[in-house]
Amino acid sequence: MVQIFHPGADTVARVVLASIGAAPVLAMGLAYTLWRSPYVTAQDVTREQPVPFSHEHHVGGLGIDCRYCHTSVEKAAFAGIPPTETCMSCHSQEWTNAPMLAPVRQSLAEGRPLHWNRVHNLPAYVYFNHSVHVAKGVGCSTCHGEVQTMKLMRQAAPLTMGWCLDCHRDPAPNLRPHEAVFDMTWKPPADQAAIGARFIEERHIKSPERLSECSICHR
Amino acid sequence: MSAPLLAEFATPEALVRAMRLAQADGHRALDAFTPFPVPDLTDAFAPSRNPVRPIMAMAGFGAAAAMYALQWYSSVIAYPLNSGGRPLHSWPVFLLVPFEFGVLAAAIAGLVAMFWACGLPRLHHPLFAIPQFERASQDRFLLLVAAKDADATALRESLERAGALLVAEMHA
Amino acid sequence: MSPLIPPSRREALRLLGAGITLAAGGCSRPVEEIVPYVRAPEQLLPGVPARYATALSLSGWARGVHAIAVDGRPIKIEGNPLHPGSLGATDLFAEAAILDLYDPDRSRTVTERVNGIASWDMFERALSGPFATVQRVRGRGLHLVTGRITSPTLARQIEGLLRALPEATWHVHEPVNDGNAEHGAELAFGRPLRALPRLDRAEVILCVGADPLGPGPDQIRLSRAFIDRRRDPARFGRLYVAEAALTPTGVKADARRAVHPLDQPAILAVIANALGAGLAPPDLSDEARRFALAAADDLKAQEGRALVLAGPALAPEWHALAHWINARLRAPVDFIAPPDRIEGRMPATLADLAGALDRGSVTCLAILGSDPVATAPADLDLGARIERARFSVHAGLHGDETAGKTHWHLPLTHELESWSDLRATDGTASLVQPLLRPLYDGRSLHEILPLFAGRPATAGHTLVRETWKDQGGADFEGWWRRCLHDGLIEGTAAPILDPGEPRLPALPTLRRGEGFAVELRPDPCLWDGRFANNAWLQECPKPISKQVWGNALALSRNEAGRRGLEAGDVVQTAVGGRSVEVPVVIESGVAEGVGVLTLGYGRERAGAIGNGIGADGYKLATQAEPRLLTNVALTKTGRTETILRTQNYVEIEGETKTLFRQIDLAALSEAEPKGIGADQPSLLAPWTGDKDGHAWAMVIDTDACIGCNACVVACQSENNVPVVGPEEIARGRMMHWLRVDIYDEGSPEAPRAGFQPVPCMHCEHAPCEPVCPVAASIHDGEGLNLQVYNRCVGTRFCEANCPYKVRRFNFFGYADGQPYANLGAESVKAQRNPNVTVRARGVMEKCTYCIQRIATERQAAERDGRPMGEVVTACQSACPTRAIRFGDLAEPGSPIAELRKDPRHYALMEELNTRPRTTYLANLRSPNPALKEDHA
Amino acid sequence: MSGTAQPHRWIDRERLGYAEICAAVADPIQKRGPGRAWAIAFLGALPFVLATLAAIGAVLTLGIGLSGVNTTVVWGFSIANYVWWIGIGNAGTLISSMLLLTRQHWRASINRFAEAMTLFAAAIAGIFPIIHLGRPLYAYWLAPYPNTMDLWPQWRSALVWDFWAILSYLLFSLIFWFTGLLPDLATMRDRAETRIGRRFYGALALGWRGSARHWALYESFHKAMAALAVPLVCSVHSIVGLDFAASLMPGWQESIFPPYFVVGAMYSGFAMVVVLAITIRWGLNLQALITPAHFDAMAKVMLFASIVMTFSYATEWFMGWYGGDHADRSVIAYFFTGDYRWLYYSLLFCNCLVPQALWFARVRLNLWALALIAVVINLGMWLERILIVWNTLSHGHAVSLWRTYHVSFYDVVILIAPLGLFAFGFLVLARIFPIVSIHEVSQIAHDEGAAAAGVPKGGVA
Repeated sequence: MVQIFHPGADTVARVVLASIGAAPVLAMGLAYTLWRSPYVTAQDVTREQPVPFSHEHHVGGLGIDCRYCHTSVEKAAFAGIPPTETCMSCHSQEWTNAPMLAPVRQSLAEGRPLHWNRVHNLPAYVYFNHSVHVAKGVGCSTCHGEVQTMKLMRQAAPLTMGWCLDCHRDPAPNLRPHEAVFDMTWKPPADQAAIGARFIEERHIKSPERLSECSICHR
Repeated sequence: MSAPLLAEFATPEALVRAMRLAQADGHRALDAFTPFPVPDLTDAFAPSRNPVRPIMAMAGFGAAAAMYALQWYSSVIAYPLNSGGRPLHSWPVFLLVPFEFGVLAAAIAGLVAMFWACGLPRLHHPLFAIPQFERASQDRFLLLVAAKDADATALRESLERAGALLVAEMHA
Repeated sequence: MSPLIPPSRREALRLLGAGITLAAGGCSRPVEEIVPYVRAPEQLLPGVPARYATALSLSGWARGVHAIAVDGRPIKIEGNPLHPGSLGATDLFAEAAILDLYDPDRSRTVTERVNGIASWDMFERALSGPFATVQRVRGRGLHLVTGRITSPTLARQIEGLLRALPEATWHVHEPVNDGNAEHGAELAFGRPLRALPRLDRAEVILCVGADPLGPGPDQIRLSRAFIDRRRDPARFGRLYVAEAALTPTGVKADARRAVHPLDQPAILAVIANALGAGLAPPDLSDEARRFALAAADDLKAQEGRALVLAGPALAPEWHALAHWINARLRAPVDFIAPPDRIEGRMPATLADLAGALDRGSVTCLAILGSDPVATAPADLDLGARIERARFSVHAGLHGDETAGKTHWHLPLTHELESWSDLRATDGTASLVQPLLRPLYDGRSLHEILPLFAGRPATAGHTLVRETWKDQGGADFEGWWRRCLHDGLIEGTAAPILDPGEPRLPALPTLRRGEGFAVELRPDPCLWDGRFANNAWLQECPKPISKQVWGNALALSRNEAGRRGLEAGDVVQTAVGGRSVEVPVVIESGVAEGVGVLTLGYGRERAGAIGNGIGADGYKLATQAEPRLLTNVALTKTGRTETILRTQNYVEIEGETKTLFRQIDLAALSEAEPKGIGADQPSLLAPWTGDKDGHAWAMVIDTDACIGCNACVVACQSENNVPVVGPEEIARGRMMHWLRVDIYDEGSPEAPRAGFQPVPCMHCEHAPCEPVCPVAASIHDGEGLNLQVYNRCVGTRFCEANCPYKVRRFNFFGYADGQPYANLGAESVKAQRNPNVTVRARGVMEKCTYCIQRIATERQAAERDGRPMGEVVTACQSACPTRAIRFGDLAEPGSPIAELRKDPRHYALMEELNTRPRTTYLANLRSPNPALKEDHA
Repeated sequence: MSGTAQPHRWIDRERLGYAEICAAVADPIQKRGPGRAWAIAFLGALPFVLATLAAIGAVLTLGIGLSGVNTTVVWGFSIANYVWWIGIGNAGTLISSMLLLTRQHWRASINRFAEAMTLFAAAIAGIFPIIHLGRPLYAYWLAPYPNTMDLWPQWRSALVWDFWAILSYLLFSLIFWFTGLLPDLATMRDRAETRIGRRFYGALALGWRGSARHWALYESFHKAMAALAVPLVCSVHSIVGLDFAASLMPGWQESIFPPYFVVGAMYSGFAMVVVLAITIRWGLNLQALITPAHFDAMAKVMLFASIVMTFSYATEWFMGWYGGDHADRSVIAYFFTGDYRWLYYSLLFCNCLVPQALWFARVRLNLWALALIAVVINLGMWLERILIVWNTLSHGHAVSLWRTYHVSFYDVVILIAPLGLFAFGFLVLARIFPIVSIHEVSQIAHDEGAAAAGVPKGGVA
């Protein structure tokens, strides 16, 4: 009888056996990494837009309040995307001939809406309500990040369910005084824990168990 | 030191007899290769500490405990939810999955332990080079003996007397 | 990702990522667009429902409604509490109107029969010739056909047209009308009067073939009055019903007899004789006579609070007799001038039109908003006769059977797309306002009518305002806005008249039924057939038989047995040389010698949903016998058809009695409330209270339920519940979150039945929850049993383990482009409630207690920092009799907690220890002690 | 030892030498071609394999609506098939482990294919719970794994227990089967005549040398596995029973279900082993290794199981009546008088009546009769499973929604086609791996003193 395999085959066999054992663990790890990655969450992905609207310029530079454009953020689930006439209320006087703004002028002239690419896109079965979050003192920048520094809008947070739950289970670090909700540069003070606990009390914010129930967001 | 001798027998009884004789002469029986387990031989060559069953037990109980802990953690700590008014820590029904998982873990761990203790996989082995070795898995019973002194002739004769059909030298 | 990577590379990476994640879990979504307004409408919050008051018509009569619109799309109809025809509730037709609006089969353009698609301009040019001809002869040869006209503006326009063209003829055709009642009132009082029975004041009521609680334009008003009175045990009274087949009224009856329609007049005669009419003693079976005499005693004893109602199939003389009886009984009936008449104008009939067509004197025929070819009595043969008109045009929502016979077809706007006005049955006028611009190139009747009067086209808005311009005094705009806001015009109810003493009319001789008779009834789901293309209504189970997607000839068990027929056997039903083939269904409580068939089926041009479903009863009707056919021959064809039903008609036997608690009124004082089983021993911890301080619960009063299905369709509309279609129903599948069960503890000959709406029980110890492997069925802190669609993997263990069987599974993608969801037409998607997830294939769904309404109210309360206000579920808001109550058990002194202490209270299957949150009040019955057989 | 070969129950006298045993098992695979019967069977099974794949493809693309399940009877053929197949599988493990532990040496000839049967049956069974889901692609949500939703399985559900039971059982069976096969793979390696054959079996044998040390470790592991297998099998089928028993439905909520399911599994499994044994014995000419005595023993087990099943049914009726609960009584009455009564009577005929013929030795030793009875038992056991699903769901608590199941074409395909898949797997397996355990048969040949002594006749085969 002659040797069927050369000596190196032993190593190959060990590697094969080890990888059979490792494969499920690796697959799970890979899937998890992928699910958390921007490829899936779209976190930090900048979207091209028909008009390169700069929040950096309008918010950071000019200091326009969020609510000037996102008018329904305090009243409705949807924060609101400004109609063309909101843009033109200033741009009928400023930068009236800028080629960059041609689509905006065209939209108003022809009565055709602008088609923006959605940046924050929650699945249809998630019912997020801006007005409640604002009323309870969750500031814009908590979820949307430092919008005043963004040339083009991007999604600052992963917007995964786990990310939502992090705050629903422990809202205290993210609760602000009402006047600071639209402050894009708000930083939690040193005694935020105590302040947050007080806000939870004052604003009748529900218990973590209740806030992490399915029906809070899904119907 | 001469190379160990590999003697081929037709029956396990002949092999055991020859092994006893050789051992009585002071030779060292290194191993035996048979198509099926022979109790005398497995007793003689069994590893002093067989790790398979202790490892299976440890893996089984460990995995079961870990699974129970996972169930408890996930339904009491990580995401407590009211399912039909059942207690969060519904221990009686939490016993089933740990059992299943423990058995699985014991089986996998036992397999790994057995391979490890057997030194498998070992696709390339000097024995495979010896022509008659291929019948050790079929109808022949092989005994590997190291002679006590440099000259193996005495041992060879002793083995042949004991009924060895063929005696060959094994070179590593 | 770094902006340094060039876009193409970025795109490639993104696609790669998308590809991988699609493989991994399909969770990556394509980039969506977000499209804002160019100019934002004032006071419109995106995604927030807004309510507008308007009115919807049924056979011309208005029911005031609130239409709810989100982002400019009407998505739901609710009742208007101020309106006398709605009282805050709806009926199934009003609820389903929203689907009609978005029906993709609606006609979209003007069409010409030969050349197809045309335009309004082309039509106007085509009309100019024939119109000039009739104009020259003062309108001779111009024939208008409409349905019942209650719109003051339309009446004004028609009046104007007839004044301008005095020789023109106006025909009114309403397939389901109360012509016999109108004639009866005229016979009795000598002038046209409309009777409005006051069921809130009448305590002893005898219905002879009448179904006041059944479907119809007045159902809400009548059933609300009836049930509200019965809620007071002292005024419970007694309802006697003699009818050919079981109706909702018959189900509510305390004493009911199945009586052949030809014998029904004899019941009236017995009553009249008991009141001294001195008629020839009618020929009547002993049982029916005993019933009539017992009713007569009861009626006489309650003079002033007793009422007799005659059915629409009875000849006018018998209606007149009923008026005579009611006058003797001093019955609570209000009389008003018929609100659907134009003063001094008596519309012609379809028979007149047929005559004119035969004479060849019809130059220009305009059929506006009516479908006489499908719904006229068959012996008129209008389909063939219309061809004799020189120029004919049809205006309608659909290119229906009539449209197929006329030269031109004009698309009408839906009532939710147009300005108009309508009157309720009591004369109250409402403004009809559009919620959205017409989806297609349609116009309203108001805008079309001027074309036939030689007037310039005018916007409907202007025409309606013109009608009311004298109202409101100085501040017309303020008045107008108030009327629009309220949904009705104050002070327009018709004044109540004193009708005078009725005459005892000359009565026809009573015919005893020799041959087999068939009674034709409006369908409880399709009405006269106008809703045939509405998938919600096609799939709505009929109150008694629970049949869907078709109609059938209802026979009694004995009758079918005698004829060797079984349920599902298709019989040829022939009368006077005409016949239809229709399957037989065996129903409890049908009289011997009669079959009952509902109208509105067998449509040929209703649309993709309604075409070819069921058998067309109009094909049997004649001018002489529009509703009751005699000497009908039934021949077995040998074919069978499956009768499609969503659930069983439950004949109570043994322990099933506990499922439907019934109490005799006399025993009510001894009755004890039954709990939800919380006193039973359990290993599980008791409910420890709700974390949020709310504990939602529902109590359904089975005694108040009239089985009208308004809740079923309301739920469907509110919750995006898809239809499944007849094939799926045949496989035993359905989607309604709420079903109305019928329980009968009587016998097939003498049913004693009751209705029980069954939504999800929201059990505190829900059996569906612990069996779900992925926690898709789970409880929340307010006591709701949740179904998280996006978590559901579809094991269906929850439904297997649900003792109430209230969960519904998407075996296919019912909401997504199935044939009966109109293949996912864009217009149908517009109806969807954006606050409710549209469920995918393979997930379980069920009643959520309208969680979106709870959440909306909770979020509004949270936002405004106030306690939660009242939450009204869709079924509750629709219910005409307020049988469904919903509320918060945790709220101190809440009505819902009080109802749980009502002696009639009970829970379904409380022995299973599920601790349901939906509970019931028992059905009540007050049998006449003189009629022993009515006692259990 | 002298060569007086004694008559032996479990191995035919003609084939007692080790070389003959090896040859009898290995040569049909390595020396002889597949043969006509095999080719015909293979081609016959192929359409069933394709039909199975087509049915799975169809249900994944079109939805579970293809099945006859409806709003009331939400479970159907998939569940019954699942229980049936897992029952078949369980007997395989029971045979090889329980009989090993109780030193029933006759198992040596049948345990290998009983284990293979387990493997295929469990794998086929595992398909059904997945394809019966509304959203099969999300079946992995039953597993605990790290995810961005922070969600976990709902551990109280019998379906999660089931997930773990099937997973454990399938992998356990694979390991058990492979361990037993390992020495035989070495035999195959050493008998292989082609280079590909040597490398193929050589790689799978992982270098097994049959050393005494190997054998010692092998035996300690194999016996430990056998000891674990018995409770595992019982737990797996008990959990299958709990899928029904852990509910609120009349006719399901019965504490007898777990043991009754285990016995039922053994019953149908043994019947399947009998069918396979008869087929393999004939197909591979293994009359020497699978003897009438084997069939006699298995028939007695089936007879015993049949009696236990009959008592289980009777207990079910009695408890339903004695418990006095209306819904329970109503369901029991529905068994006998309801829409499926003829199927129920057939079930009783197949499972309780027909096997009584096995009291007679003549029947036990007549392979045709035995095969027929085994098939009848398998049919009866399938009927039992589908009726457990149908009777309770069709006739539950909600009277207004009582309705029957509508069998669809898809249902018929997924009932029948997997039998072909099973046969296909077996046919392929029988051409690759020894279908009878060479080393164990050799060992009993030796142990029972039946091995022919002296120099064997053939030398190297």
